Amino acid sequence: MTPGRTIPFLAGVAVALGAGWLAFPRVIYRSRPEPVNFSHKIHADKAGAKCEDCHAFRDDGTFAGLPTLDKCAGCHAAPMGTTAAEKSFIDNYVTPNREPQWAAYARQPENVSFSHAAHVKRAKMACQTCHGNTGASDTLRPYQIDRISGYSRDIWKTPGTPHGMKMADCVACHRGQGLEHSCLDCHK
Amino acid sequence: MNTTRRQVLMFAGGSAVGVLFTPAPWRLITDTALWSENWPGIPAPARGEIRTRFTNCPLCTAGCAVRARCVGDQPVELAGVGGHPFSRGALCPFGIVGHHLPYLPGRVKEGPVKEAAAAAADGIAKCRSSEFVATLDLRPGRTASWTYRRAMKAIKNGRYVAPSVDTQVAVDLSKARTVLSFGVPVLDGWGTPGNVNSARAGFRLIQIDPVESRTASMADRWLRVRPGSEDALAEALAGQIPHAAAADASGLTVSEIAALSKELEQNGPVLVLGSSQLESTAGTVVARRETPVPDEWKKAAPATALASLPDRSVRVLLIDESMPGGYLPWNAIARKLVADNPVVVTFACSREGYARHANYALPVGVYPEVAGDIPASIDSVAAAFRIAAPLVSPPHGTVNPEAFIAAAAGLSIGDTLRERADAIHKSGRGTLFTYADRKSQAVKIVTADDFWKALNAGGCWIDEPAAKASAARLTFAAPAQQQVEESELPLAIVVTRELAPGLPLLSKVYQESNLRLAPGRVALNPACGLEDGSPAVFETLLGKCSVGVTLDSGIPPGVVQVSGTPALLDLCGDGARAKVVRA
Amino acid sequence: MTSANKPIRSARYGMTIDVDRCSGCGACIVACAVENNVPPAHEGATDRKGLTWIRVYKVDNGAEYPDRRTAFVPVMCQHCGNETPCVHVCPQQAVDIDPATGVVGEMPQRCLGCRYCMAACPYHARYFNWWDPAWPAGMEKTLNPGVTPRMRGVVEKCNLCHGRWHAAKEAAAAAGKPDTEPVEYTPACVEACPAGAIHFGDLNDPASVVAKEAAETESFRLLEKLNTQPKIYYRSRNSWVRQIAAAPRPGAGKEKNRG
Amino acid sequence: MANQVDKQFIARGVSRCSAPRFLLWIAPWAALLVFGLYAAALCLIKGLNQTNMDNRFAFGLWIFLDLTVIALGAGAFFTGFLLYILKVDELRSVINSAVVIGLVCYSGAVCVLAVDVGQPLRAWFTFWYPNVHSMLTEVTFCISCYLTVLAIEYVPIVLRNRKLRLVPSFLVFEFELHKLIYVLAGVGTFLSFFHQGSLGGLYGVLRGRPFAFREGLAVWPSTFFLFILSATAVGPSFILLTTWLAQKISRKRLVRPEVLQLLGRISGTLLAVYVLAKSIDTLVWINRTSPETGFPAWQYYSWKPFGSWILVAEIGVCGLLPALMLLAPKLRRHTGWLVTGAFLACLGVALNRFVLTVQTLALPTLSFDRFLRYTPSWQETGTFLAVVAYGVLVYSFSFRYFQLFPQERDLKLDALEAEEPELVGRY
Repeated sequence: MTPGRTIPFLAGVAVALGAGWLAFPRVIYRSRPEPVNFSHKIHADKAGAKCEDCHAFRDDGTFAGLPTLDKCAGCHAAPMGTTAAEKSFIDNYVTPNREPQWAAYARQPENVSFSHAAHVKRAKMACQTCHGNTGASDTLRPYQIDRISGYSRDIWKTPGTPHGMKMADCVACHRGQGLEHSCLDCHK
Repeated sequence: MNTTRRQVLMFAGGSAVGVLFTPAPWRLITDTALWSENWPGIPAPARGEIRTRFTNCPLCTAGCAVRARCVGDQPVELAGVGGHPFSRGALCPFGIVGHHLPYLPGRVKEGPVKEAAAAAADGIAKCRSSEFVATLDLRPGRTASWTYRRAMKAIKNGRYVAPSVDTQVAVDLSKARTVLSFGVPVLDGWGTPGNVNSARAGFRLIQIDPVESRTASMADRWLRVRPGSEDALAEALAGQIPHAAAADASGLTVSEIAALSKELEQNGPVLVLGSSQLESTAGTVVARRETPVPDEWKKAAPATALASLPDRSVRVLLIDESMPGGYLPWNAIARKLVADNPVVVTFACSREGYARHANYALPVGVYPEVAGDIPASIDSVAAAFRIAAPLVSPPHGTVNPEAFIAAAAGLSIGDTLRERADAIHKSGRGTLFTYADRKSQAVKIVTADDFWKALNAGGCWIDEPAAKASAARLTFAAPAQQQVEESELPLAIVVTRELAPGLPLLSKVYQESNLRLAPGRVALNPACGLEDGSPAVFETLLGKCSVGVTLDSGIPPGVVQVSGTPALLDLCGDGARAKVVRA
Repeated sequence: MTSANKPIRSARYGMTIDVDRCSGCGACIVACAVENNVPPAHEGATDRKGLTWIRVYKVDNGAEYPDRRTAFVPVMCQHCGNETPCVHVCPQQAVDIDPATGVVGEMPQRCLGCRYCMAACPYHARYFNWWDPAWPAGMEKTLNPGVTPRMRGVVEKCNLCHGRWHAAKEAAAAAGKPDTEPVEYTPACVEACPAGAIHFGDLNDPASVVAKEAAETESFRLLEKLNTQPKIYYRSRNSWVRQIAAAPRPGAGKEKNRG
Repeated sequence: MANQVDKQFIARGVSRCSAPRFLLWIAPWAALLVFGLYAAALCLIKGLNQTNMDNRFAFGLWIFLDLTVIALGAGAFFTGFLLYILKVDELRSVINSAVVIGLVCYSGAVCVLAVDVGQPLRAWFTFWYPNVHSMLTEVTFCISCYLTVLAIEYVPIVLRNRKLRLVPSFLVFEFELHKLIYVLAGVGTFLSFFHQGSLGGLYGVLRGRPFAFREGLAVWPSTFFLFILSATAVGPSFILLTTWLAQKISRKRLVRPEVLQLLGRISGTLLAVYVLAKSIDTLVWINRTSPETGFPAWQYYSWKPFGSWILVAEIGVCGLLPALMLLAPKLRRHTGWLVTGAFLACLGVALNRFVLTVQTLALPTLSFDRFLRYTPSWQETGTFLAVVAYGVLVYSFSFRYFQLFPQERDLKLDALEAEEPELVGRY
């Protein structure tokens, strides 16, 4: 083909690649900040808190997930430190007794039936295996939602990457263990 | 440079090719597919801790024990309580969806409470000596009923009106070897499902029924008689009239009747249901002791039958239909009201019932929002006290009929349920069965407070059977004789009282499977000439209303089976006849 | 699915239904709908467009009174064990059979609604969402979190209360039991039946009630000759009832069930 | 003005009706198409509750339509196969028309399928998570591939348009493509054989529906092969029909009569083979397959209105009869017989597809079942008509602007010669 046509053609290719690889991933997600600038690190270091201290199991073996306000208020009825984050947390949530609307990064879609008991208590898996080193993080990443599907970015990560929660990750592990039988093993 | 059309095309082509090598298109088709998993309109069930709570089902007099699976405090699933001494873990289809009652489509949520109170007070004040203030109680025997009786006593010429049910008489299925039922739905809504099922093996059921009701099809023997001829048959079996006469009336053969009476002689004890003409064998029907009440309540108005009130005599009528119960056709009630603007106040959760005719329809809390007790059912030999404990809170603006009527009568009441419970506890009779641990213990050994707590947290009080079960007699309203010539209205009416408060999920048994005759439908013999599911007009002497037709070969020609919704029941008095014509 | 699976003591969950005890009250249908978040009927729905994972048919022997006999037959997914008709036809693996439980599972989120499986099922146990699911205002509060609601345009069916199976699994895990053992649970219809006509259990376990009852002579399965090996067994003392297992005979029994 | 533009696109040497007349002809079809698209949109937006299908009649008019048009569209691949692979050169004069017919039928079918599924957004799952055991997977793959082939085959026809060929690169492209045509024909043939078969397999494998269930070779039930046979048999007939119709409507001679007769002969021969195979299959099914599943075959035909007459109509009246018509040289020579034969053949295949789809679902399987009735809703019918209108429109436009019938020009010349020889010089 003559350059008169090749150049615009290649230009088209270049533009498309740019848009698809650079712009699109930014556009597709809607970002939402967490209500409180929470530091897992501080709680781990200062309070020596382990994951299960706040993210506890209920008596019936089900997982309670994110702690509710009363759990936080247990320690933070009055400021323990001097950080602005803690102060604003107490002013905005503890004092008015308003539940902070946490966004759960790893919240699975409605049709997934995930049992923490099976993975943590039975299979003795470490939290980090799926949740990465969130426990050591000093700030909370912004919560990113896919604009179309409405699912959190974390269950969208390409398999293998930290915080990857895609079905492919579950399947890979289960297959490795020879624990894959049917869809309804994990779907409800 | 000036771009030619071709260059633009090439550029477009290039980007088309290029975009295929980016994640964008693939991600978009994936996302749209995922979007279809939770696009608008698909609700996400609330998550939370799963708890188990207990209550008792007040939807009918059986009052079965209920285990509620709750997310937080919200019940999401109801089931029976296994090991319950009487309801035996069974729950009927209506009880299973009882927790949907608060979300009844078209539920009455607000009403003119103040105006109603004023009008009632005004009416009571204006009431002449020849006129009455009446409370119509569709579920007599409750603690609330006692309050109504006391309230009506407190008013000069108050009357407590209730369908005649004697709470002092019970049926002992375990004693019967033969149950002869004249159209009583023994296996379908009568008595307590769990108790009936457990006793079922012990008796032979003979069903006298004009149509193949669910009970008829499950009975050991079904005798199809002409509607309205039940009494003739009963009299013949009692030896009061010759078999031949009964044969003519009922359409059975003389030999069939003879065989039946022979069987009844040989296969006693016999329990007769649905007819007063024929005596049950002693022991199958027993007197039941009254559930204790505080002594100060005893000064209460007696129950009067509606019929016994003179026409045009009721100035103020307060109707408690907060609990589903026996429905009286409106025309029977309207006849009793005074001519010059009577005051009719009804307490209901839906507008289906008397609310259609009342001056004031007041919203009430429903099961499982409000507390109320359930009197012992017909097949319970021992007296019982169960509380339908509230699991969720009622919407704002609902009224408590008990408090309203007491206030209207100037009667000051406390926590009547608690007082009743204390009275029971004081009597020291019977045992307390708690659902969580499925334990029975004598009332004597529990404190009044624990007793009260247990009753509210899922428990029931069961009286010890009377020392010697004294014989008693069941009374049934005799079906009236045919009033009309066959030629005018060709069909005899058989009413099935489906306990259907229009709960949404019951569409599964009505609309979506045709398993039960849906409210507002009539069943006819396939030879009737109408198409299945076609709309039609149902007409009696009392009026007409549009219905849906269901064809059922279990219905003999000349009979129409009507599913009892208030609108239809208003048209069918006892023994009424009807015609169904294409709409 | 995968070949190199851990050795599990695989169960064959199945049911025995005593037709003689069923009074057709419908408790099972309603309880099933409550458990599995099946929406109430759209006003346009009929018995042919409704959603009833378990459906009770009224069956008669075709005779007139006094010889007329009637029975009620609950029919849900029969969980065919052999050449399961629906599993083989699904173009995108939305239907599969769990080797661990023998349950024929359906993934509504994978289903594209081609309804090929409905054409394939001889028991009419599969139901299509013709309308968007809709609950009266506020009633969505009563939905069961153990089961996800389905969307319009997909097929759904009985999966022997898989939500309860998940709960039982989780309880077992919490109790520290190994995952190689089948778990004990009770489907909603079994729990709800006031007459106790339905029994549920592991057909592979000779000690189980269902295994014993399934072996009895009065037990039968629907359309046994199709050789689909259903795991739902029916029982009746009446020979005419046992006849319903056979193929239809035109003319036999004029007005059939209204369902 | 518009008229002038229109003229420039019409091939040299052939005459076409005036633009207004053409508009008059397409207007009603366009209207029908719009109405149909509206109906289809309703089904897509409001859901399939717009149809009269239900849980028991899970398939309806649309599946019947798909099976039928795809069978009729088989002419495309089979003609290509005969022309390019078996070198039956007479067929060159209809191959373009055949390709258009094929394209119309297949694209129409695919569009209807997209409406027929409850969740079109997930249709691609079949490619991503295919269940290799499912006949439907086979169908989806083959049809979508073959549709692409047809599209590619259609491009040269378009590019050879009088105006478009002025663009040099188009000409080059067309030439390049044309070199591919043998490959395309081969691939198309392979794919078509497969999906025609799997469409038959679709029902043959339903062991839950003994009325449709058939034994067969390996994974393929007998219907697999019967469908291939019937499709190839009826494809040429349909081309014959459409060509004849085109001649009637355009009032022109488009192909030499021998070509039509050849098509008839091919069709007849294959039809005869099909009828034989079908009869054997039916006998095996009645006497062995069906009874073994506990379903005596007689009972299928005692649910009125589907009596045994339907079997006679399918195999006899619309099978054997047209086969004989098309095979008898004498009859073949009369257009009347030829066309009637072709028509009956097409009807027979349509009936066969109807029986497999509709009757299969109408018949009860459980002893307490009923025989079911189903009538399509107007939305279903509308969508159906949309496909018909779409077909007519695409064909009309192709016929007007592209050279569907290469012989047309020569035939015209001959005609003129016959009338007034001296004028010929002018052309």
